[in-house]
Amino acid sequence: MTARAKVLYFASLRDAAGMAEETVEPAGDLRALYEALRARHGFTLPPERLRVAVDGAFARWNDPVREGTEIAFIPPVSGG
Amino acid sequence: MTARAKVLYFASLRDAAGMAEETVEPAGDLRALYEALRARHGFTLPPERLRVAVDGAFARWNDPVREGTEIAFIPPVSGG
Amino acid sequence: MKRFALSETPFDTAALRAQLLDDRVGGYASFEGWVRDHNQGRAVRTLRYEAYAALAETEGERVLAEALEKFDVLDARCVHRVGDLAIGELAVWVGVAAAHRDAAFAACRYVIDEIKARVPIWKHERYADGDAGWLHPETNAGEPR
Amino acid sequence: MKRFALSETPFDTAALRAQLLDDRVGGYASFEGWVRDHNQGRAVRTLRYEAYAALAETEGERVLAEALEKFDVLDARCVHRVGDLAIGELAVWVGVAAAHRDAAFAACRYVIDEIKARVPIWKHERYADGDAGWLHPETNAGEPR
Repeated sequence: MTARAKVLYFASLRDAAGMAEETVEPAGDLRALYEALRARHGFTLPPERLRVAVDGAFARWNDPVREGTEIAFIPPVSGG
Repeated sequence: MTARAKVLYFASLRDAAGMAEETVEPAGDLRALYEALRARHGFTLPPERLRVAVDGAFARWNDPVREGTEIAFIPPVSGG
Repeated sequence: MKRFALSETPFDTAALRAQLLDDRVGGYASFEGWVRDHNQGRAVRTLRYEAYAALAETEGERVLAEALEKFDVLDARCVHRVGDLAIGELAVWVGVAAAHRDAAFAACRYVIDEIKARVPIWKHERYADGDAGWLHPETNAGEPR
Repeated sequence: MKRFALSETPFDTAALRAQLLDDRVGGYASFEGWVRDHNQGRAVRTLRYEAYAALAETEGERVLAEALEKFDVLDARCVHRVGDLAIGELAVWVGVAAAHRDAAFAACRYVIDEIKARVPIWKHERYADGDAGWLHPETNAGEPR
């Protein structure tokens, strides 16, 4: 299982996915991964409105998905 | 004594006058009164750097000195 | 040093403020965000903040480090609540100590603006009409500040 | 309603802040001025504030009324100490409650700036070198803010 990658969902993404996290097969870049998950779960937010983080640090959409990492898609924030 | 006017001194004006208040004969306007007191006590501040108040409200330098009033010369403030 | 924290329980601003005061401080500016009973015209009943804690803490520290670098201040702190909050509860606190007030105000404003724009914390509102949802603002400019 | 006060004794900012909070408040901005151990390069040992109380109270109220009129805020208060203060003591507190933070910050800044510029309160500093004197700034622009 450690050869796979973990995806974390927050806020409306978690509600839409119906889960807080899932594991995925590493393939392609982070943008392609999001688009695949968006099609699967029906996320309405386009990637332009999100940021993406890997292992607790902001990452680039064209970074490859690496085995054993923890990926988070960050919808527009509303703290404060 | 109520026919005279009272003058209040604050901060450096009080230190220079050596008193917190004194009574004066009403004559002329507030500017003339300040200049007379300035000459008497050696105040260094010119009237342009002061404001003047009568009976607890800001007044104009060319207002006459009226009997029975309480006059305050307000040096540049430094609260806060 | 840790200058940013998430808190799952109500916290004491007096204790936080006391940590910022020393003999060099001339000006202390602070900002507090409270849970209002309305938002964009709708009556709010309850509110929940959720964070991606690991990244929120890193990014929050970064915002405070930037404030210390950009402005002539002595220290700055921020605490943000997560979990369920009632109307009137404190959601976020920012405190800044400086020799003079210009820098204290500017840094305090910078911190709250950047925290709201960048730190992965999300607000879930439940309205009096029964509706509920996560807030994902289009841009920060679109939201009243 | 009295929104401005002079205080001859130390005062509790938590109680003052509590008076400003209600369910409509989204943003609370505050400023506190503390007695620094130095001023314009000189080591300060003790400090005294004196006020022309009758006029200070009138003018302070006027400043707060202006802030409520100029900015979209719910309420604002200010308390200024008079008498002898030690290093590290609170000299002035301003608190502003608003629905949104823009107005809270702007009004808070307006109040402290106008209080410092207009309200008849004077600061007397006694320096470590034995010298002492009243501060009568040339202009407010000349003084660090």
